[in-house]
Amino acid sequence: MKSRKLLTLAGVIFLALALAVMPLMAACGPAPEEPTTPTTPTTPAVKGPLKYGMSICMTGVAAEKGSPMGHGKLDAIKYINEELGGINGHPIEAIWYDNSYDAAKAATIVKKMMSDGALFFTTNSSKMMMASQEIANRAGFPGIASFSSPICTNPPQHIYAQMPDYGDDFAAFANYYLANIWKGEGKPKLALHLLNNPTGSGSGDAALCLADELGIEIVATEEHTATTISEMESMTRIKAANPDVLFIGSTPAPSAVVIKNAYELGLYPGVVIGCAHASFTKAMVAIAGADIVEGVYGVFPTCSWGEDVPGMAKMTEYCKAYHPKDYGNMDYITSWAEALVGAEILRLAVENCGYDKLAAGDAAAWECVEKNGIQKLDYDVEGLHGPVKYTAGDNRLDKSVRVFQVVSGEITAVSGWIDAPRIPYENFPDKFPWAVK
Amino acid sequence: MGLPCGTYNYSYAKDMAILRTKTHWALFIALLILVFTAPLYCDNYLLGVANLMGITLIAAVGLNILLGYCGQLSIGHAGFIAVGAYTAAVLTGTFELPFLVGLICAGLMAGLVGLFFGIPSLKVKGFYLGIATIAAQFIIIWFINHLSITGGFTGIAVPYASIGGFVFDTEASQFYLIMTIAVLCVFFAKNLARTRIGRAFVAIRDNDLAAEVMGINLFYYKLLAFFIGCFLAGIAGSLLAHWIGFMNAEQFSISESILYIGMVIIGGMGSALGPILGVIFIRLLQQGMMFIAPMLESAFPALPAGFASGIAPMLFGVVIVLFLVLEPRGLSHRWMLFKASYRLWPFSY
Amino acid sequence: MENGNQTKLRIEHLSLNFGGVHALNDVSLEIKDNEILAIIGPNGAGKTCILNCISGFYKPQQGEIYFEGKKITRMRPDKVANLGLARTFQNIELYTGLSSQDNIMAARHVLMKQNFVSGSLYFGWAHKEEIEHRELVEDIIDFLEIEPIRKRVVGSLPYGMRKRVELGRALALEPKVLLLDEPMAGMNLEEKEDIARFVVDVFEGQGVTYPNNPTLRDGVTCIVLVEHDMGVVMDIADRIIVLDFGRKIAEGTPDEIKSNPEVIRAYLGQEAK
Amino acid sequence: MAEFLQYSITGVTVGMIYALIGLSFALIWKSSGVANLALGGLVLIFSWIFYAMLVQVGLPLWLSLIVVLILALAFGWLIERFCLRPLIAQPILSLITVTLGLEFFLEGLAVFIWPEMVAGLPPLFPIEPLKIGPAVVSQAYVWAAVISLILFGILTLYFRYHKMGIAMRATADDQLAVQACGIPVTSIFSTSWMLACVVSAIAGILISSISGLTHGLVETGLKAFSVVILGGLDSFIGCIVAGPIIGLAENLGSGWLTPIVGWGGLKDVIPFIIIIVVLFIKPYGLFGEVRIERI
Repeated sequence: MKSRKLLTLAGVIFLALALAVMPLMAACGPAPEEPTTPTTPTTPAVKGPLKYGMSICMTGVAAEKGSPMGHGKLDAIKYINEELGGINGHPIEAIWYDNSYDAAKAATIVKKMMSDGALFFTTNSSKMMMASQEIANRAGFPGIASFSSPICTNPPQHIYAQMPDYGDDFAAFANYYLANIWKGEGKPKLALHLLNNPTGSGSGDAALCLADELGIEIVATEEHTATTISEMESMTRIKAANPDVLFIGSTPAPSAVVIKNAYELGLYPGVVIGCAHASFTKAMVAIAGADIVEGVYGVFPTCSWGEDVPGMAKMTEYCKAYHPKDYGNMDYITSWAEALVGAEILRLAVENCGYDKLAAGDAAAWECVEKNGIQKLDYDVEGLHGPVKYTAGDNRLDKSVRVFQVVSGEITAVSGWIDAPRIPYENFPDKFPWAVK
Repeated sequence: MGLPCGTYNYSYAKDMAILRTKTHWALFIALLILVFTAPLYCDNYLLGVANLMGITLIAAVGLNILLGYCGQLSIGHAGFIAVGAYTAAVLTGTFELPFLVGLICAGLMAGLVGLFFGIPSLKVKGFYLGIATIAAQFIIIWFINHLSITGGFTGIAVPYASIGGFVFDTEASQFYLIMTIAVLCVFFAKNLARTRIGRAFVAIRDNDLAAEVMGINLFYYKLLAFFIGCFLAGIAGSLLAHWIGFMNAEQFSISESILYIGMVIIGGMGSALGPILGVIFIRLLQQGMMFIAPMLESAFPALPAGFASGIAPMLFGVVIVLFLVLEPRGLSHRWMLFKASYRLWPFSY
Repeated sequence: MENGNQTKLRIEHLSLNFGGVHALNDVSLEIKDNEILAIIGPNGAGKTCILNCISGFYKPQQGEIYFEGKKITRMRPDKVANLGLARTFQNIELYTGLSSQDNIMAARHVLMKQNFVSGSLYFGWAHKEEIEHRELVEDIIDFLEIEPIRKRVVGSLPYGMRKRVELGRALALEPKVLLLDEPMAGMNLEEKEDIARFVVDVFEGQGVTYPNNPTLRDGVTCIVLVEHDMGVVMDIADRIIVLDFGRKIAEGTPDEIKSNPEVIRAYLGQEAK
Repeated sequence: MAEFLQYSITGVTVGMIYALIGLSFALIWKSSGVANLALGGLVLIFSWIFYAMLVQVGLPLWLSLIVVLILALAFGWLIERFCLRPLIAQPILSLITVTLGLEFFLEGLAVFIWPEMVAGLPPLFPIEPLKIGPAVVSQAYVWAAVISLILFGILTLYFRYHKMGIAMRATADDQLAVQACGIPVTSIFSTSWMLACVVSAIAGILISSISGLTHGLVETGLKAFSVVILGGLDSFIGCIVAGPIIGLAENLGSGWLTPIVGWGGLKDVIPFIIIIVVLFIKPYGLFGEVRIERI
C-alpha cells in the first residue's frame, strides 16, 4: 500500500517535472526540432523559414474567442505553406504559445518570441496586447493586435491594429445611424451600455470624443460585468433618459442580457440598438433568442461566411477539413485574414531586405519588417475584410467596417465598407492622458 | 530536524543559525552563485520566467507570513498586489518620482489597504475572513477601474525601473534587481519567522486564545501580519508593474488570488522553503502548459477542436489534485522527510 | 513567612452568568503573597471560571478583581499577562506547530523588545536578545527535565510532556502570580509527583542552581492551584478555597478543610460515592 | 415609485438566484466545513451537459433534466470518493485547495467536450414578461426564484426530519461523535457532495437560460458564494434571506446612488461593501452560528 502510494507520487512528480521542464527544453536545449514547427511536407522547403510569432488565448477565460482564432491562423499558414509554397519559397514557421489570457504569461511569451527570433508577433485580444506592448515597444519588436483597444495604437509606436478598434466601431455606427436611420429633429439621444473593461470603455471613450463633433447627445452611460445576469436596474435608468439609440460595447452574453432586459422593459423595439463587434455574433442571437434581437444593428470588420469574395473558397475548404466546428465563427475569418496579412508583410519584407537580414531575427530584422513590410502594406486581404494600407500617424492597418443587422435571426450585411476615420483622442488630453504620452 | 551525525553546537548563536555546517554554507553559496550568474547562460525568455517567479515569490512570501505563519486566510492577494502595482505606476509614471520611492510607497500603500481590510480578522476567522478579502479584491479593482488617476479601464503605462540614473532596461539587469529584492525578502521573512514576531504569529495561528492569555496582543499582531503580508504584495506589485510595463486591472483577477493560495499550500505553509517550492512548481507548470497546446496541435493535426484547449487546464487541475491527495502537507514537508531519511541513511529506523 | 503576607490578588463579589447559568455567584477571595492557594470543588463548581476571569478571558457581569491594588477586571488578556500573571490550561493549549523550545520562547514575548524591523534584520541586538532569552529558556528546560524533547514539535508529544512544556511556558513569562489549572489532571502517580515537585520547587526558588533566571532563582511567591486531586492539594497547599455551584463554601488550611462538614457533603461526599 | 418597485422586484428575483448557488455552497460547508471553490466549475459543466442533452442530443426537456440530475449525483459521488476522501483528516486548507484543482479540471473538461465554449439555451420559459403594476419582471427570474424557494424548502425539511439530514447536521458539530453512533461519516460527505452537485446543476441551468453558456458562469458561481456570507455560511435560511437582501441592496443602492455619484457599475461593488460592513458589525452573518470559545 505504502509503496503503491510512493509509486503514484513518483508518477505525479515525474509528470509535473516533465511539464515543467518543457520550457527549459524549448529554450536552452539545442533543439532545432522546435515542437512548434508546422508540418510542411508537400513543398520541399529548401529555403530557411520565416518566423511568425503568435500569442494565442487557446485556453482560459477568453478561449471562446482565442481557440477559433488560433485555428484560423494556423490553418491559413498551413494553406500558405502547402499550396502557395510559402513566401517566395520560404516556409512560414508559426512560433506560437498559449497565453491562457494571463497577462504575466503573455509578458513571458513576448520575450520568448523575441528570443526565438520571430520577425513580428500577433495577439488576438487587447488585454494580451496591452500586457505585451510595452515590452515590444521598448525593444522595437513589431506587433499586430487583431482585436485592439485604442491604447494599443495611440500614440503610434511599434504596435499595429489589424482592424478598427472598439472605438472605431462606435464611430462607424454613429455615422451610419446619422446618415441612414435618424430621421428626427435636433440631436439624437444616445445611451451607452459598456462592459467594465477596455472593450467597453473603448466604445465609451470614442463616444465621449466624438459626440460634439457628430452632433449626438449622450444621455446615459451604464456599465455591466461580463457575468451579469440582470441589467433591469440600469436599463430602467436608461429608459427614464428616453434615448433614441442604445449602443452596446460588450461581449455576446452580457449584450444578450441587456437586449433581453430592454425588450422586457418595452424599450425595444422602439429605440435603435447597435452593438460593437465583440458583441455581435451568432452566440448573442442564440442566447437572447432570435425573436428578441430581431432588427438589432451591429458592426463587424470582416465579411461573413458564404459571401462571394475571392478568399472565401479556400478558407471554407480548410475550415471544413481541419476545424469543422469553427465553421460559421466570425473570429476564424478575422484570424485567417490576419495570417494572410502577416504573410503579405513577410513577402514585402523578404523582397525589400532579403532573407539573410530577416533570418537573424534581431532588432535590425524587426525594423526592416516594420519599415518595409508593415508600413508598405497595400493589400485587399482577398476581400475577407477591408483593404489594409498603412498611413502615417495611424497604426490601424484596416480602417473600415460594415454594418450588419439581425434579419430573421440571421446576421445580414446592410452596408458596404464604411470608413472609420481615426479618432483624435490626443485632442482631449485631460480626458485621455494616455493618448498624448 | 537534527543535524548530520557528528555535528554539535557549542553556542546558542550557532544552534540558532540558519546555516549550521560547512556543507550548508558551501551549498548556499553555490546556490547564490548559480542564481546570480544565470544571465550568463540563460536566454531572455528563461530570465523572463525567472523574473516572473521572483516577483511571484515576493508576493507568496507575504502570503505565507499571513496565511502560513499567522493563519489568516487572504483570498484577495492579487488585489493587494494591484494596489502596489498601481501606486508604483502612478508615482513613477505620472508623477515621475524615482523608482525606489515608488517601490517603498507601493509597499506602504498596499500594507495600509491590507490593514484596513484586515480589521475583520479581529472578529472572524477562516473562510469568513477569506470572504472579506475576496470582497477587498473586488472593491480594490472596482476603484482602480473608476479612478481617473489610475487610467481607468484603459490602464496605465509604467516606465522601466531605474536607480540613480541606471535604467534596468534589459532582462538581465531586471533579473538582478528582482532577485536581489526576492532574496532579501526571503531572508527577512525567515528571520521574522524565527524571532519574537514570528513566534507570536505562529502562536496566534495555532492557538489564538492561549496566545492572548500569554500576553500577545491579537489586535496588533493580526494587523501586523496583514501589514507585512500586504507590504510584500505591494513590493511585488511594483516590480511587476515595471517588469510588464503596462498595468490593467484585468490582470489581477480573483483566480490569480486563489492560485497564490495554491502556491503557498502546495509548497507547504509556514516554512521558509514552502513559498519558494510552491512558486517554482506552479509557475513552471503554467509555463509548461503554454507549450502543450502548440505541441498537440502540430503533432496531431487531426485532433478534435477542444483537445488542445481543454487538455492543458485539465492536466493542471489533475496534477494539483493528485499532488494534494498524495502529499497534502506540501512540498517542503516531503523535502524534510527526504532530508531526514538521507541523514539517517542507511540506518533509517 | 507570615511577614510578607500581603494580598496579591483580591476578588470582590464576582458574578458570572452564561445566559441563565450562574457560573459564579458573588465569590470573594484573597490570594496572598508567599502561599500556594488551592481552589477545589466538584466539576462545574466554577474553578476554571475564576481563573478565566482573572486572566481577562471572561468578562464577569459583577464584581471586581484587583492585582496588587490595581483593577484588572475586564482588562484585555494580553495586558493582564503583561502585568505578571501567567497560567496553564485545563486542556493543554500549546502552540501545536512549534517545538517545545519555541513554545517557551514564545512566552518570553512580553519581555522581549525587538520589533518587526529589527527582527527581520536579525543582526546586532535582535540576535543578542534572542541569545539572552534563549539562555533563560534553557534554564527552564533544564529545570523541567525536558531537554530531549527541546526540538520536538509539541503536537507529537505525549500528554505528560506537554503538561510540562505548558508549565515551562508559564514560567518563562516571569510571573508574579502563577495560575495552574489542573496541572495533574489525567496523570499517573509518578507524573503527578513530578509535577508536584516542580510546583514546590518553583515556589521555594532554586537559588544558586539557576543564578541567571530570576523566576527559578527567587521562585514564584504566589501560586494558585486549581485541582481535583485532594491528596496532592492537601500536601502542598497552604490554604484551600472550596467552591460549589459557583459559590465559595469554605476557606482555610488543609486541616480545617478536611474537617469542614460543608465540604465533605459537597465534595468529598460525592467522591466517596 | 415605479422605479422603486422595478428595482425591488428585480433585486428580490436576482437575489434568489444568488441564494440558489449559495445553497449548494452551504450544503458542503455545513456537513464538512470545506469551502467548495469548484462551485463555478460545477455550475459550468452541468449547464453544458444540459445543453448537450436538450440541444445536441435533442431529448425532451424533462428527460434532459433527469439525465442531468442523475449525472450530477454521479459526479458528486465521484468527486467525494476520489478527490476529497483521500484527504480526510488532513489540514482543511489542503481540502480547499483540492477543490481548486478540481475547478481547473472541470473548466478544462468543459472546453474539451464543448470547444465552441459559448452557446445559448432555447428559452425554457415564455419570453413575455409579467407585469406587476408599473414594473415588469421576466418569467425566467420568477421561475428561478420559485425553484430556489422549493429547493430551500426540501433541503430544510430533509435536514430537519430525514435521518441522513440530521446526521449531516450532527457531523458538522462533531465528526467523532457521529462516527461513534455508527453512522459512517464518509457516506454523509458523499451525500452532501451529491446534493450540492444537484443544486448547482439546477442553478446552472437557470442561470444559463438567462445569460447563456459562457465561461462567465464560473465567476457567477464565485461571486454568488461570496454574496451569501451575509446570511452565514452554514445556514440555509441565511442564504434564502440574504440573497434577496443583497439583490435589493445592489439594485436599490445602485438605482439611487448612480445618479448622485456619477460612477457607473456601482451595482457590482455594493454587495462587497455590504460584506465588509457586515463582517465589521455581525461577523458570522445574520444566521450563522456564533461559536462560544472555551479554554
